[in-house]
Amino acid sequence: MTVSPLTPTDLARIRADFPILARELHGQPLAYLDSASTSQKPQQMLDAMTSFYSTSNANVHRGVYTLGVESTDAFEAARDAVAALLNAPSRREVIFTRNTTEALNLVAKTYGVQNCGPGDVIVSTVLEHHANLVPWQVLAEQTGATLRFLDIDDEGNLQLDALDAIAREGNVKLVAVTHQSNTLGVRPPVAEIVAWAHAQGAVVVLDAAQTVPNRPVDVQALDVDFLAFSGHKTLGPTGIGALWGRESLLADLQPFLTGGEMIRSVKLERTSWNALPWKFEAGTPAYAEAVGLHAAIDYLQAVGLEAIDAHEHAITDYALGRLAEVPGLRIIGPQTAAARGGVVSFVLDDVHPHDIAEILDRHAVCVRAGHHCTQPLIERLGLAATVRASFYLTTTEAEIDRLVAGLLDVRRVMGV
Amino acid sequence: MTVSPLTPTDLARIRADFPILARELHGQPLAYLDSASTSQKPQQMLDAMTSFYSTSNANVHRGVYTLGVESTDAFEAARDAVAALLNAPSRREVIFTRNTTEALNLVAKTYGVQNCGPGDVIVSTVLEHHANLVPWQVLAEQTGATLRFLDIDDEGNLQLDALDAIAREGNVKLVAVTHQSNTLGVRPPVAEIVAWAHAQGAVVVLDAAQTVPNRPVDVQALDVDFLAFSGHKTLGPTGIGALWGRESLLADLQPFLTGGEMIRSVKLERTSWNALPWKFEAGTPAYAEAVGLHAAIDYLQAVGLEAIDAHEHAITDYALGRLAEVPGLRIIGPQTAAARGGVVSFVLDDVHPHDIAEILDRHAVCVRAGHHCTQPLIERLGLAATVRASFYLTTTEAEIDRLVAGLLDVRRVMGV
Amino acid sequence: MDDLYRENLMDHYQHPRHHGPMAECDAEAEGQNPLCGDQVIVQVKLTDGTIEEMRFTGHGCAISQAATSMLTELVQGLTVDEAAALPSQAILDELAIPLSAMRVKCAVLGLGTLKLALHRSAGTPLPAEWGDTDEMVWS
Amino acid sequence: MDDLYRENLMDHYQHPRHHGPMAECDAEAEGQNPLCGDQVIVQVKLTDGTIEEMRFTGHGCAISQAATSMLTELVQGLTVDEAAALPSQAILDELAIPLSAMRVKCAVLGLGTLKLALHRSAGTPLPAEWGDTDEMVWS
Ligand SMILES: Cc1ncc(COP(=O)(O)O)c(C=O)c1O
Ligand SMILES: Cc1ncc(COP(=O)(O)O)c(C=O)c1O
Repeated sequence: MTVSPLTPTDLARIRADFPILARELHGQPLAYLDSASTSQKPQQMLDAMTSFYSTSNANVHRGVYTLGVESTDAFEAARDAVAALLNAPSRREVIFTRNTTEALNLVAKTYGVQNCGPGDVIVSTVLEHHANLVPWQVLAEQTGATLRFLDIDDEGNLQLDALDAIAREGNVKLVAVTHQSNTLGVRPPVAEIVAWAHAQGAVVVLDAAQTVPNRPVDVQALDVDFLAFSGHKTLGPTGIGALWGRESLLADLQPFLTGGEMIRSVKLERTSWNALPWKFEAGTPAYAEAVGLHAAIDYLQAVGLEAIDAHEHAITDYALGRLAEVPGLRIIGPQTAAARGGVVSFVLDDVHPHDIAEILDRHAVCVRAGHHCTQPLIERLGLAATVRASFYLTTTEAEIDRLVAGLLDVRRVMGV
Repeated sequence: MTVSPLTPTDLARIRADFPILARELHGQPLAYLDSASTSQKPQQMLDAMTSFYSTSNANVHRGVYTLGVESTDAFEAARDAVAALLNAPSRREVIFTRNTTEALNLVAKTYGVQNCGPGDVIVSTVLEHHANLVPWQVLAEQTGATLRFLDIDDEGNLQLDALDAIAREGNVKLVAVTHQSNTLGVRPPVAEIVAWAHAQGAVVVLDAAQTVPNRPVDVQALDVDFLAFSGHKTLGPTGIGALWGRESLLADLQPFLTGGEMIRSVKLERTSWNALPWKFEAGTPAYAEAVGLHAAIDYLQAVGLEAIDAHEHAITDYALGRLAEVPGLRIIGPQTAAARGGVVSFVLDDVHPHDIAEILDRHAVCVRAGHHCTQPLIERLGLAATVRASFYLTTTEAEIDRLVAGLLDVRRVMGV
Repeated sequence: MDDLYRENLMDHYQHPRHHGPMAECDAEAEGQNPLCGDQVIVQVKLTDGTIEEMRFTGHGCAISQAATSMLTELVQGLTVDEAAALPSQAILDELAIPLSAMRVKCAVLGLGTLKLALHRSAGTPLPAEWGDTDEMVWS
Repeated sequence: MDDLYRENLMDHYQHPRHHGPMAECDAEAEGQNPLCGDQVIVQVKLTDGTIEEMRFTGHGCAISQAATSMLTELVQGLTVDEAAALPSQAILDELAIPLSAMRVKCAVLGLGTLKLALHRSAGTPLPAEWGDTDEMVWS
């Protein structure tokens, strides 16, 4: 069953919910093409947080009084919403973190440190965001485990043929891979990786920062062991993200950070830990942000994640076609919309990406330039930086047209 | 120079800024007496966040485009505001965290792990919140260092006479102490502790979660080495707090969490770290919450932290007097307002504190009951739990009167 | 206030039934609610698979102590299987006051502890739904 | 657009002055702006404490490369002390376009690298205010 993408009427209705889209820059309306970096926020999400603060705010898990009960209920309902979004078998498997980065560090500093040692192998890939790469470098250094990176071909497709050689180097304990590259939009073959990893007795950590926002993500169907995402890329507020982990794995782990909330009983000599998921949530959590994330999830589900996925696919297809019209422009990564999400990196002759982004900004077109927190990938591709345009449920063809017009002006200004 | 407390006109004006105070419960207006747990929020703070999201939201430190620059400027301006609030010598010393708990864990897991070992001694106290106690238990266990706790007298005053015996047990490396007990309101003699610790060559970690919200806190005057506080107790949003640390100490430390933002250069083989303070901020920070915290700090400074301190002092004095009228009520901790902040713990005959809090809730009076995340302190005092009322810049004498009336009703309902 | 702490509840709190230890018993367990600091120790005397008497000791809030007192009357004469299958709602109905999620834990502390004692003495595993009560401490 | 990338700037970017390595030099340093990936290598020939020529190589955005090119003309004939005291504003004035804080780093990359080279060859420590440019990488 294919879901139809958003209609122009849907798009207009959705866009009206995002107050920032009313902003003008240099006399032109904003064309925000940097959703892979962070999403903009619908009014419904902002209202949910403000109204929570204005009526029910109290610290969670603590007060016997009405406000404390309401606040705790709202916070735990947000956990249920995340569990449902990811089709998690249990709400106990959902741990709130600040962002994807903290979620991945949590895995490295609990599961990783408690399970890896010399003779063990950790596998990551050259595609990864620094958040899914540096924590494994640190883990390997701390534990004496070997760290290996899967390579890509020149279009960014992950090469799995090195896996068997890697398995001969030691006990593969953990495989960390992205669900979608934030720089190229390419989607690695996660099912194959999971099958291979599980055959080795390794766990799979999936960085889903780029996919939870825009398509249905089902941890049971994916059969991964840990999964991380960020609220701020998912129409939610900054300051909140989540780690999902299999209960059977989480249950055995020692905690991450310690303090209030995550304890069962504290004595000067000895402390025991709370049950899941609270064992991994030390101190006052970002509970108002959880309420905001809940509203964001409700918003996404009301629009429909299949429809958002279809829209991103259609708009990416349109963008690839239009960008091909710009002389000297080279798309980095997969050349067709089929193999990728709504993220397009490119270079334009030898114009520096920062100059491109700055000139586009004068057209009120917001794109990113740089290494996108994927320095090893950029280096592997023989580049210093790219320009990246990324799309979401608010992106229109008219915005793509303005990107293209802006790029033609870049050529003029830079004299190429 | 004594500052006069807030006038009734000031109070009325301030209270009008807090939308939640308009809420009624069981037909009565809210008497929120749980500010030590979390503060309520002024409209100005809520508006600052909503307006930021609605006009300038973009990921920080990344975009070349206007929104990205505005967002980064707003985030870094919040850091300047925190640095100024604490009179920090440099903005590079201010690290944003989720809360006090994460800030203290950061110190334990960087400075602590990198500087403590067998033969070393870590000192904490029986007064501490779990957030300033459990991380040191874990640190001692991980490093083989010895952990010692300073005791209190029966009023909660910290006893320093054990210090010299502790110094004979090994090299004292770190002393972690609260600036004010969240359960008793008592303020330990920080200056004496700092002088002693520095004479031992130890650093002092100050848990200022209960003082940054309500009085001027100056890290240079205090001469401590690390200081932590939470935004949510300081009129700010949840999801943000800060660690201040001396630059000379922070500069030498290995990072805490790793990923984007905190790196200078990432290669598959080797990664180098960013400059302070970003070295300690991995991933997308809670930048909108930083904007909220900035507005909260502006609000506090407009009212005046000396005036808030004076108000808390006056209202605590009034509360101690009125509570003395309730038969069977026993104040735990210092008996006079002089020796404490705006936090009052008590018990009432042998009525269970949870029953008291629940009955008070029917009067729309919000107080906490339990161990207040200080189990060792509650046990040291020979108690199972207390009721705690805590005050802030919105607290009025009328609210204290309602607390007292509610307590008399507790006596009636419970038949004591 | 009176809808909160009804007369019946206060009567059980102030005059707990079947309170105080039993010299010899057939089943025994202890339960704690760390949030409130509530504690109950439950002891049961069985005759031919039937509860002859349940007694308890402990301390805590009015809800936890009154609910456990009510429970001692409720289960008298039930078979072990009947008692082990008793739903939480049974005890909430006895209390007959509105309770927040947080106070429900106080209310069912005695029942959970009784079930633990019965299952332990029968050697049967605790039913799966008790996995959700893991904010409580059983021993 | 034209207030952003003025003719003079584009001219320096497309036709950088004093560009390309120097066989022998008296002072040398490399600077990088990791955010943009800009890089400049600065070499200086001195005569009697005066800058005879500054040359540079490197790559990066138009701002960083044009600003460094302009700098080579600006410092010619200055004494080492004068060049070492040159304020950032001097180079911003040359560029004569509005710059965000992020792009100011691109603009002053060449100047910072020149100062480093001069201080290093003179054996004097870098002035304190350069402590604030620690998002850059100097070598
Ligand atoms: C003295 C003290 N320290 C630490 C904390 C922990 O603060 P947070 O939960 O915001 O990390 C608190 C607040 O509960 C406190 O009162
Ligand atoms: C694929 C991927 N992983 C991880 C991250 C890090 O997310 P955050 O900065 O929210 O921790 C990002 C976002 O930049 C990303 O795109």
